[in-house]
Amino acid sequence: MSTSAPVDVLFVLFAAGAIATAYLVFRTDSMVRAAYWLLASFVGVGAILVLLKAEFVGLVLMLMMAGEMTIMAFVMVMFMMNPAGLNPMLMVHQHKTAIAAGVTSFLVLAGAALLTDFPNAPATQTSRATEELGTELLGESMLVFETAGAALLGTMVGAVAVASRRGRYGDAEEGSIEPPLQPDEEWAQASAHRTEEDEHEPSVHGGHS
Amino acid sequence: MRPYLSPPLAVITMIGVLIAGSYAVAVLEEIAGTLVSRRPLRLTYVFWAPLATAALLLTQGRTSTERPDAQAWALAPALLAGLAAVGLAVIPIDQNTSVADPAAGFVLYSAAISYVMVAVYLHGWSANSTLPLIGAYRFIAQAFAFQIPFLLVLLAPALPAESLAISDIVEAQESLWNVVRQPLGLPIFLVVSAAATFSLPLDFPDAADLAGGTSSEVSASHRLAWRGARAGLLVMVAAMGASAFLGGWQGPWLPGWLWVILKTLLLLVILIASSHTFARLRIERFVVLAWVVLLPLSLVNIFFAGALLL
Amino acid sequence: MSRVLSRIALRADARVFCIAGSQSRDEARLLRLAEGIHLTGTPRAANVLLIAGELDAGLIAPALVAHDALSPPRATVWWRLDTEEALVSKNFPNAFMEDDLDPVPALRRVHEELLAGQREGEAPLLPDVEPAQWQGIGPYGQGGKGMTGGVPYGRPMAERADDRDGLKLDYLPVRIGPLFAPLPVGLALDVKLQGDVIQGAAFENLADASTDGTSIFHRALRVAVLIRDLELARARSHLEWLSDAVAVAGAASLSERILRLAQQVAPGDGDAIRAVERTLRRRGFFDWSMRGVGVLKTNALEGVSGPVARASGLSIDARTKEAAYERLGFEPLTQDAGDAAARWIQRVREAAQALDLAGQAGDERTGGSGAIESPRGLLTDGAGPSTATARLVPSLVVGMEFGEAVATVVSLDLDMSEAQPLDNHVSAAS
Amino acid sequence: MNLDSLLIVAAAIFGIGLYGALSQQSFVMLMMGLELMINSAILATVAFWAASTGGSPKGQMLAIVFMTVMAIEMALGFALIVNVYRARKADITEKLKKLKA
Repeated sequence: MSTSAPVDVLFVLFAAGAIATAYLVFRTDSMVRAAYWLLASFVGVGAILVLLKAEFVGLVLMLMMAGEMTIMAFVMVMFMMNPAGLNPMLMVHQHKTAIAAGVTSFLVLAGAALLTDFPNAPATQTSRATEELGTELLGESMLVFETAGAALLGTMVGAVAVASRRGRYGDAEEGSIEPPLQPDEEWAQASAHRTEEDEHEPSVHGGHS
Repeated sequence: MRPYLSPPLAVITMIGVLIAGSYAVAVLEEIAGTLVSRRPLRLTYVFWAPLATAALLLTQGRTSTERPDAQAWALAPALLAGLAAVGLAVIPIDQNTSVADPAAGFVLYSAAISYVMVAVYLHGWSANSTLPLIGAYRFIAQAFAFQIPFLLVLLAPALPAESLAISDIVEAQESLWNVVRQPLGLPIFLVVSAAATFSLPLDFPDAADLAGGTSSEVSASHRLAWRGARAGLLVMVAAMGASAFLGGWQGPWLPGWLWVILKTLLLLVILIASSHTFARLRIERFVVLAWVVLLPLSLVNIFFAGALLL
Repeated sequence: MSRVLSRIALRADARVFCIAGSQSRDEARLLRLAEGIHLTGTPRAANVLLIAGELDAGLIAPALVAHDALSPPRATVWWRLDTEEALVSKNFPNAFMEDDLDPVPALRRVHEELLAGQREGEAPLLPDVEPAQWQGIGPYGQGGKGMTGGVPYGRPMAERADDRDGLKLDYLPVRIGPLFAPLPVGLALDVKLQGDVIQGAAFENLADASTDGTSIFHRALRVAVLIRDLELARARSHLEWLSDAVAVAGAASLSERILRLAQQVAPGDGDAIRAVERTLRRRGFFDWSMRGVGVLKTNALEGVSGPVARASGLSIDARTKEAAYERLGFEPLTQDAGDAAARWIQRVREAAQALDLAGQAGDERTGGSGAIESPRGLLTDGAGPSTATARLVPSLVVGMEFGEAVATVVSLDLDMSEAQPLDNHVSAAS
Repeated sequence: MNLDSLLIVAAAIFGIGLYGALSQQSFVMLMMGLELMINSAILATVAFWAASTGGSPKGQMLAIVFMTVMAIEMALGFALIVNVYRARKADITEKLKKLKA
């Protein structure tokens, strides 16, 4: 695979940008900045994909990530203390191990990449990649594509169910308490009854032993 | 593949289009405001006012809020203007001329639209002040509501063209414009365009009940940049509407580029006139409207467009 | 280059941020119609600060902050109106002023002098310092214990509170006002925001209580006045309110048109107002924008009078007790819905009704009986209707989206100088 | 730009992502680490597609599957964060010593 000089220059720029912004994600105190540094890293990778003539995948990656990272920034503001970086913060655990793991994985992967002899069969540099991908998506790989769609739909339903306030039997905070078996029994009674049983169970077993 | 403009010429064209487009938007705004308020129309004033206001904003000094995220704050208007430029770049100027006409032009355009959310959120967030922040929050709800209908309604014109390149979409309208072939398309597109450019009646992040929202704390050249970028965005959606629904460069007698400009201006007039006509919706009404009405309608539109092809 | 820009900028409207004392807001509002100046919603968009009338004591500090937010080079113009006191001149020593100042030419002149370099821009009036010092006591220099807490720069960090989804997310305590353009002058709302939802609210009245108003309604408390004049003033007041409300709803150009109409209406012009109502309805102000916003039930309306009460179905109106109005066949109008749309419609219809009455009234006079129906409600000696109406605000706005809350407060048509200063700090729990 | 350089870039992003996923206490930051790792996987996949498969669209197909995985990871991640926060008022991993409620 050989590329022209301008493409090489652009590649170096985007690659450096993608790596540097990926690093900055974990080096900033502001949640919104962290999310948008990550977005910048994705844009860098997306741009490299466009250079590789995988236009559609690269652009879709960028398109998707704008929404995803904004949600991420938003969720961070919702759930994380200190969203604006008023206080400096470094919230990490097993820091040294993590650094070691990161560096090791980089070395191993890079080494493998350099030492392995991959087949050399570059893609023909035409602008038909998008069209071929479309034919593939709705032709041979339709099953995969549809599975992905179904998986996403299932995930959405599941995610809403998990996140929503109402569980299957009522408010999530009160736990999912099953309804009573008798129609006139109070819910609270049923749950109190069951808790009692749960607590008594071990001692009953203990008595038998 | 169509011949592109040479890179220097393309850059000059884009800058020229953005500046001329923003000026046109400002003049149209001024005219619409004058007509609705029933002030006497003074034409010299109307044509001078945008330039004079721009000059005034440029001569003034900027003020700052307390501890803003200064880099992000300065970046946001530039990002928005850049997005307008990216979106405009994929739209062919003429049958034989375009700044950039990639095979996945539609996807690039959609990506630019979805980054508007990033620019507005950054602009509101980084000012470190209450009203801009509320504006930023509002735009997130707004953006997630309009984006899917926006993508779907723009995808429908790609079906008869069997291509994601904008020039192919225009070419496919040679016999029949999409505004006739897909009668639902243009109305939905205009509504979601007003939302995407956050102009009245859907100007939630920069609304008057927030004293300007995300732009309530910006001053001088920063204010000019933000207003210019918003106007550029308006031009960008109008130009897309002209290409995707009104047949772009196609038309008798006049050269293609003139048709593109005229059709874009027509859509700009419609968008600006409706922004001076309708009352602002409440944001929850808009969100409901987008998910419950616009989304199903745009799906119907796409099925309709697909069925026509079979 | 900059000289060329300045030359071009001379043709621009002077961008003016106007702060009006609570007694001067009617005069200040009219400047929206002036040519050559443009009133901005935020001081950051302006280069000239206009202070209209004498400022209430509570507005001085916010006005100083607004002054420093103007884009430099900046200038201040004080339009004294009839005031003799000198709170403004003490706090804004460099303000341009003269006797019988005509505001528009003065603003133009100051604007042009600033651009030509003939007038020096004013320096900030407040020192540029952090409101509080950084307090670093945590292991990473943060404000409080652990990662969070403390008051890093004089701002309390967000704290957790209940919300409607039961998530107990952080809330942000902020003050909206008293110079926030959409709200009435002097009203400062202390709200707890979660996202754009208001979870708790309190308000403070920073306007000076006015002992005696100068309007025709205050005069009517003591002397008999022409019903023709009184009703015309009522219609004007409603239209001016409508102009403000339409501007907050985003339609600046329509707002200007209504304000101009308010200056032009004459007795008997009821049809012109009914045309306005049709325009507003066609454009969706009632059904799209205001329907269902800020619903007031009758049982919440203790002590409330005027269009706010009548829009919720209470048929109370001091005019029914006057013989002159009885002779004119006056019947109070009411609405049932009690929401912001109903209050909008109520005021527009009352304005039309007032003009009809004014047209028929001839030489009829009021009794001067000591209880007058003012545009905002029942006015008696020393007590205005806004006291009771303002008390509704905190409990009403809790749970609302911010824009909805603003629309609700606007729909109440408060005049804070009328509201009693005594119990001015009412709050609602979150 | 050749396959080796592309894979090295992917490896670097993967390393940073792994570091983030292992070290961060906050759930959301942890997810950012995961996202970075998937990002590098997408880059490597497309690099292989461009250099070693002769341009078969199956390579791009795999990248799209990765994107689906990323979307699923985000959706479920956020749902779990909301749920854990609701139940425990916890937004960092240290507060979850046991998984049973």
